[in-house]
Amino acid sequence: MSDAVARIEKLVVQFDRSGTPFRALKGVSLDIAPGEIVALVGESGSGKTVLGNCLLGLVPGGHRTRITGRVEVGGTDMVGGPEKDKRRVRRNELGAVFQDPLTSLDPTMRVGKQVRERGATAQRALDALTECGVPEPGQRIRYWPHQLSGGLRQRVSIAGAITAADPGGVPSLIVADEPTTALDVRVQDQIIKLFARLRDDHGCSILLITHDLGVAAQIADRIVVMSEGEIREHGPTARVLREPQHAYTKKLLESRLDIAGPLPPASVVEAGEPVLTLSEVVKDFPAPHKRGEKRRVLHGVDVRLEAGESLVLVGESGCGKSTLLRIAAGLETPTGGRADVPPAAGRPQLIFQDARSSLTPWLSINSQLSERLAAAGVPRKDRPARVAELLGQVGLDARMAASRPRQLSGGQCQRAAIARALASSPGILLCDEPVSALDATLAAQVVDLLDDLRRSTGVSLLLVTHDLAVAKRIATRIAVMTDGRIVEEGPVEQIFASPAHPYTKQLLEASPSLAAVAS
Amino acid sequence: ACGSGDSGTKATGPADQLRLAVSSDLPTLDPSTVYQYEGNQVLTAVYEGLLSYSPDSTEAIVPQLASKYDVSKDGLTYTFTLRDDVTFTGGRTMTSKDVQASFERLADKKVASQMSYMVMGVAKYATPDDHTFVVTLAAPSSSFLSLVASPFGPKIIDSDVLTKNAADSATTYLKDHTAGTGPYELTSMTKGQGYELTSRADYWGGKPGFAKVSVKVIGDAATQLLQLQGGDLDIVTGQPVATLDQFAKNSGYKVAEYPTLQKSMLHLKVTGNLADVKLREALRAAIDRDAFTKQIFGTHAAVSTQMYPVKNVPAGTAKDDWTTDPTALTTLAAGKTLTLGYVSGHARDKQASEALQAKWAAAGAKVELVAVQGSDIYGLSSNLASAPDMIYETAYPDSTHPDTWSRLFWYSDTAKGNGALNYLVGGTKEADAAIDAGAAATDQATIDADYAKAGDLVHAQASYITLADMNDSFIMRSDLTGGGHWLPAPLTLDLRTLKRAGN
Amino acid sequence: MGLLKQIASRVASMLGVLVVLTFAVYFIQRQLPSDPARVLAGRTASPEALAAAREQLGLDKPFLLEYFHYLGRLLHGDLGISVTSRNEVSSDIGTYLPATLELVVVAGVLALIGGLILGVIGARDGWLAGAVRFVSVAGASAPTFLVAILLLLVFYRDLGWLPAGGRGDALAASEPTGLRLIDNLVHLDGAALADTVNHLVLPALVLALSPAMAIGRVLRSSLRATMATDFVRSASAKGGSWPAVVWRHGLRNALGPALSIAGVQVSVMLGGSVIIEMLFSWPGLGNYLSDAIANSDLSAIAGVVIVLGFAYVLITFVVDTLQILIDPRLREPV
Amino acid sequence: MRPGAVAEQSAEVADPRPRRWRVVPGRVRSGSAEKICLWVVALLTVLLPIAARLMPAGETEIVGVPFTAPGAGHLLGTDDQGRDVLSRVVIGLSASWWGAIAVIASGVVIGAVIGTVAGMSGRFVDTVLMRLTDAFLALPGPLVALLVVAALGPSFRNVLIAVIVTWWPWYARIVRGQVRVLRRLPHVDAARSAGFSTFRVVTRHVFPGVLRSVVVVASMDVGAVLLVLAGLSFVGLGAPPPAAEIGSMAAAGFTYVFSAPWVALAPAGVLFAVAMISNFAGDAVQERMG
Ligand SMILES: Nc1ncnc2c1ncn2[C@@H]1O[C@H](COP(=O)(O)OP(=O)(O)OP(=O)(O)O)[C@@H](O)[C@H]1O
Ligand SMILES: Nc1ncnc2c1ncn2[C@@H]1O[C@H](COP(=O)(O)OP(=O)(O)OP(=O)(O)O)[C@@H](O)[C@H]1O
Ligand SMILES: [Mg+2]
Ligand SMILES: [Mg+2]
Repeated sequence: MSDAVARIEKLVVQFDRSGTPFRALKGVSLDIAPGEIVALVGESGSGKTVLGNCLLGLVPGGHRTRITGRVEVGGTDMVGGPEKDKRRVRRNELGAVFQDPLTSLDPTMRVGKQVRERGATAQRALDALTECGVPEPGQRIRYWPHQLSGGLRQRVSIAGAITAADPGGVPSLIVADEPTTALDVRVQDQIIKLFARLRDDHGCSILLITHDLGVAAQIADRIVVMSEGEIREHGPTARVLREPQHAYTKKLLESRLDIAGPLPPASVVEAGEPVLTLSEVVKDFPAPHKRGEKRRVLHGVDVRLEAGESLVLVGESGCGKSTLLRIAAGLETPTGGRADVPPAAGRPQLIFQDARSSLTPWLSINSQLSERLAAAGVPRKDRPARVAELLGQVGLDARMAASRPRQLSGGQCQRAAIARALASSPGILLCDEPVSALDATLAAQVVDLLDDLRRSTGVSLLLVTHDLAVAKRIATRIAVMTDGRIVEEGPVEQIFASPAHPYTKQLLEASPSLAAVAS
Repeated sequence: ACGSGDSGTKATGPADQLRLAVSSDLPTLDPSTVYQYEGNQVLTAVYEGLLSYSPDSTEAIVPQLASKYDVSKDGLTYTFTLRDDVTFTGGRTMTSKDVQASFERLADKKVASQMSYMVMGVAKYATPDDHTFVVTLAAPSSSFLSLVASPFGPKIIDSDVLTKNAADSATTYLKDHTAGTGPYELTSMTKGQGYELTSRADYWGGKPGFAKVSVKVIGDAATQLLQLQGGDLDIVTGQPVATLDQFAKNSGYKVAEYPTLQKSMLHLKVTGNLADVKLREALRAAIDRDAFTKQIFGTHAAVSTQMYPVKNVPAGTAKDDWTTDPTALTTLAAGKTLTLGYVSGHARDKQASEALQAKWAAAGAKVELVAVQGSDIYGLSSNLASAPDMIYETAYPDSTHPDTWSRLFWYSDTAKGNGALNYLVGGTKEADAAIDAGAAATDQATIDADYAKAGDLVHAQASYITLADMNDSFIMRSDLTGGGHWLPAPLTLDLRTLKRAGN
Repeated sequence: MGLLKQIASRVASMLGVLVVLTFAVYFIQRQLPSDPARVLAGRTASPEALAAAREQLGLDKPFLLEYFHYLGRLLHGDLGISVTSRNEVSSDIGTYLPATLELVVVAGVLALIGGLILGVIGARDGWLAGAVRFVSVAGASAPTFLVAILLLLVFYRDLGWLPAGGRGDALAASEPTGLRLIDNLVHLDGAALADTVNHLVLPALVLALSPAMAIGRVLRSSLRATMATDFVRSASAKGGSWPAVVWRHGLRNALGPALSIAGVQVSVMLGGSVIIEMLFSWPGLGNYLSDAIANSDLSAIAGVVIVLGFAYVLITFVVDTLQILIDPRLREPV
Repeated sequence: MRPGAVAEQSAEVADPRPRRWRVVPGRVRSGSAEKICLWVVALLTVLLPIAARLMPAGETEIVGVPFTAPGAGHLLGTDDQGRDVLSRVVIGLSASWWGAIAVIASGVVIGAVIGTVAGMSGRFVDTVLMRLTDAFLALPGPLVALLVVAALGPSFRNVLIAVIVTWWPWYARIVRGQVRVLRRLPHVDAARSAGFSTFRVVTRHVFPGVLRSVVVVASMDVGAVLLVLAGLSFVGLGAPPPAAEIGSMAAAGFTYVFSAPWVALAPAGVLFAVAMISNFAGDAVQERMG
């Protein structure tokens, strides 16, 4: 494979973490052939981003980072080579999409200029924006980044990545790091198709970094599985998915929540009392950019949550799901309508999308739990025992109590947040996208935990997600929301078997699944 | 590293130009308003009076624009004969009209002159001819002549200018123009930065030593010194003793010393904390005046011997002396915290006050220092309770006549403009009477006796303690010679006779 | 629309600040033991003259009334009469302001340029950055008077390269603006211009020193933070060199904090000019103010405070506007 | 008035990125020199008052002939009154040092209270408090000092009051900016949804998050306040003589800078050194935490 566009040989990257060395990559070798799409999957922190950055010649961590091995792109040494050559390669042959779309655009430069930064023509920039599914690109090029939504911003940075300086206007290698996290499944689908087209029409190679095996399955020629800074396994997509060799790959595949699987055994919910009733809820926010004007986010929503049931709210980004939950939690007052919780049900507890940031950073888990227990009237002497019990309930070691949130992993934080919610002994748990930030293994664990809790303690769940696979796994009932309205509602079996609303159908179609490849 | 007195002189400077410095700007060049002794350096070069003190630093009064004068027997009528060769800037010849207008201007409300007291006793003026000017006083005043001769006294202004600008009594015009008879005229000025004076071709007294004099405003003494060393100044004054001594040893410079009427002294309240005369005497006795003078002024001042500035009253009268004995103070001052005020911004006053404070502390009296803003000091007498118990200051009278000193500082009845500088309201009725008697007397023996009596009374009251008679010290380039100096004009040189050697 | 409203509210708050300022000055001055009438009438004044002076200064009226009168006159540009110079305060300020303005503006430009250079060089890695950082911290720690006297000793007394003080030749043009740099340019007078520059160098340098360091330090840290952001990484991934990326992306984003600190530094410089003007015999407002304070010259003090306060508020306004121009996110009302 | 302050704006932007991306590439590691600085600062705080007491001479004690040059008898010579310059410098420094700390401490307390209240309150209270803060901020610092001292009389305490008056608004602005960011963070919502009192939410879940940036700014400010105090005392606004104060000593000595340079240079040099140490320490703190 001497004609590879990119070649990585025995790459070792060692960071300096306040004096102690830390190896993020432990001797990785990888070739990427022209026109090939390679999917790099693996758990969080396994070194995927570091690998991608090395391909770009942008070594993170500065001059204290030790790098050995070779990284070549188009014959240029991207690690040890002269800075001038590296810049030429970046300018002409590489395209990069970084992990966080919200922060990868310069807030002080119009988006058109950023797309054209490498010298592409205005027309090429327009085309790129159109290809990436940016509506009205002619107007949008004059926007400032902050005037775009997260999804649009991600599309703009992809457009910037695919417009290189050379005459063809398309780079020969694109490094795309989690390019679709901010997008809902429909736009995600569009981007994946764009990548496929770039390969087909221009012979572009793509290194697609993702934690979603479903996405990988859709377009990758080859899958490379990483964990702990090493490549565990690689091979053609179908083979890796069908016959995983390495134990880690197997675990990854097993734990993935897939929309194609069978429904879990239905749990019987007695048609109990409603514990939460939202009736005709309307919410207006002041419209951005326009003083005095209002924007209606919720247009009269009715939700009835019964004791012990698990209602899942799915819907596209920005349709008002979080707002509805915040109203239910009493954190926001509705403009119209009512949110009723019978006193017996207690104060609903909200579990936030990003668990880590919902924990007070400077307080230990123990004090955050004890504080809740105190508020719930638990006497001081009983609190330590109760904390240990709660942590046990969510599967956390009691020794974790002394830790502060930043010392815990994402999954552990999510559990701690659940434990904290439980400390207030609520009748209702409101969960906002509880797993979207977690990798497949962790996501499965958390979903299982919530389901178990519901079954064992009888707490009612109102859960928001945009991932239908999650809904399928945990819901007793599903409500589909778009544009501030609930457009379809029904038992989980019914929604999956016979969706009625066109939006629900689109959602089901666009959801990636391994089933197609694996079978 | 910065011992700089030994670094040689830089370029001698332009032969026909003299460069001086003043430490603060003149608010105006109006000769009826400026009452600032440094500013007088500019004004005495531009304006002249009828009489003047002798430029050899003695108390003698010599003719200037008046070639001679007569005083009537009753002491009421003064007849001045004016020179006929005097011209103003612009070429007009001076007449008695100009003199009268200038005297009258001092009393003009619109001018609000602080020197108006000098002509307060005038009943009328007369100008029988162009060269005769007659002043008639309402009552005899033994100090009148000395005030006319004072460097702060009435200066003669071109009356054409006064009539042309009569609307505001020429106060605006004279701010930045000169219309005098002196050897120099103002040719350019930059507010806050300096003045350029140019010698006048038709000056009656002959060509001065320099064609140009530039006066720079340089607030900081150290910066002035730096410019002297850098060759941008020819003369500086107001320097600390250590610097004077250092430059005296340097052959590139010389230090010129002249006596002045400036006195280093203390005012003491006779009420409140210090109501007991014993305590005031004890405070006085605790001061070792010789040591104090040596520490603060080195060789540049003499230990004070009289209640008056030098040459005011005959030697041996109005004596201010005591034997140093700090022992009494401890018990008398016990339990009291006394305050000593000094005028803020004057480094040497502060240094002197600190030295006094230290002396008294050593003798067992607790004294705190208070900085008093320059102009606030005049308001202290109207709010005596909140004033400091003592004030240290270096003061000077406008003339050598004892009345100027005693009336301003000691007069206890402060109505009618008397005792304006009697900040802490010392003095006694008897002393007031003696001062008035001296002023009204016409023969010298009576005058001397009355003022001596006033001095003795105040000494006995211990409301004023005089410490030292200060000299003027100028550091100048060694090639400068022949400068004159008037006794009542501190920090001022007579520029008519100053010149650069070999020029 | 939004921008106009923002400006309007700024102007309103500006006026509010000035009212507070004048009131504070008035109030405090009235509490002082000093008597401006006494200053006006002079040390040998009779009681009648004193009363007349008191009436002339309006000190015989109740405080609030006097204050409102004062505000009213202020609106007509009348700042009253200085008791020491006996001039209109406004004309005195007119006389002294250009000198201070020229000094502060030149020092401000020097500080900005210096801060920019220090900040940008310091943001990169390596020994040079370390050296710059050291110099900045050391420079920010040096007392003004020490720096001034050392520079004077070296450049004036020992080397003789630069003059010791003042604004230069009194005959140099001071029309039409009073700012000599501009005036001499207008008159095409090269020698006078050189003289003006010579006189400006030292005081402006000393005045600019600590602000330059402060701006440099803030810029350095915000530039370092900016250079670590994802969008800078994206820009580097597009093949820009370090200087190009700093210029196109880094500075624009990092300038905000540096600008706010620069605004603050203006007030530092206005204050610092009092000491500088004294040491360099600079004929400006600082010296005028010192004299006014020494003589308890109420109108003069109030006048200077108002002018300085106004200048400061104006600068803040300019800084805010600049920030809005630089960062489009600030253009919308929140 | 405030040379060393970090602009509060950079602190206002909450950084949503995971911790590791905040690692500045190749940032200067906390070197040993900075550690030493931090130590010296801690030692200064504790040792200065002790040292002041151990000095060979008292604040106003006259120990010899005026203007004795530095030498074996008097390490830094004597001044115009014959007092020991070294003793006065150390005594004065100790007072200024603690003064600077007092200014910053009270500035932080006032600023924290006002900033927190403004940050947590609705539009109206916020606007009123911030306008007030802005008004104080717009007061030209040195001038306020002049006026306060003129009104209350010259004393070290009054100078401190004057500096505090112009210093607290900075902290108020920083705190308010941070509080406004923090109060929107999910963990505050979490605390609110638990039904805690506002006081508890503020004190436990909001304010500790502000402390960090305040500490960073405050640590950079010590040196600046030292210089400001010295500057005010230099122009004659400090404790009345004969109190030992760095600025007034330098000013008094300035008159003799050519004949007895040590009288001015000793206090100025020591001030320079100490301001530099504390600025380096502040820089180190900023580099670590900021
Ligand atoms: N600049 C750095 N300094 C020190 N450690 C770093 C640095 N950058 C990354 N690391 C560490 O290297 C490891 C690999 O990081 P990397 O960003 O490549 O993970 P990833 O596989 O992309 O994970 P994710 O899916 O969460 O994005 C992590 O443990 C991370 O903490
Ligand atoms: N405080 C606010 N002020 C103004 N607009 C708001 C506010 N909070 C939310 N919105 C707007 O309300 C709409 C609904 O927001 P919400 O967060 O409920 O969406 P969502 O359905 O949870 O979306 P996502 O899946 O992206 O989290 C969005 O368009 C959002 O921009
Ligand atoms: Mg990553
Ligand atoms: Mg949401």
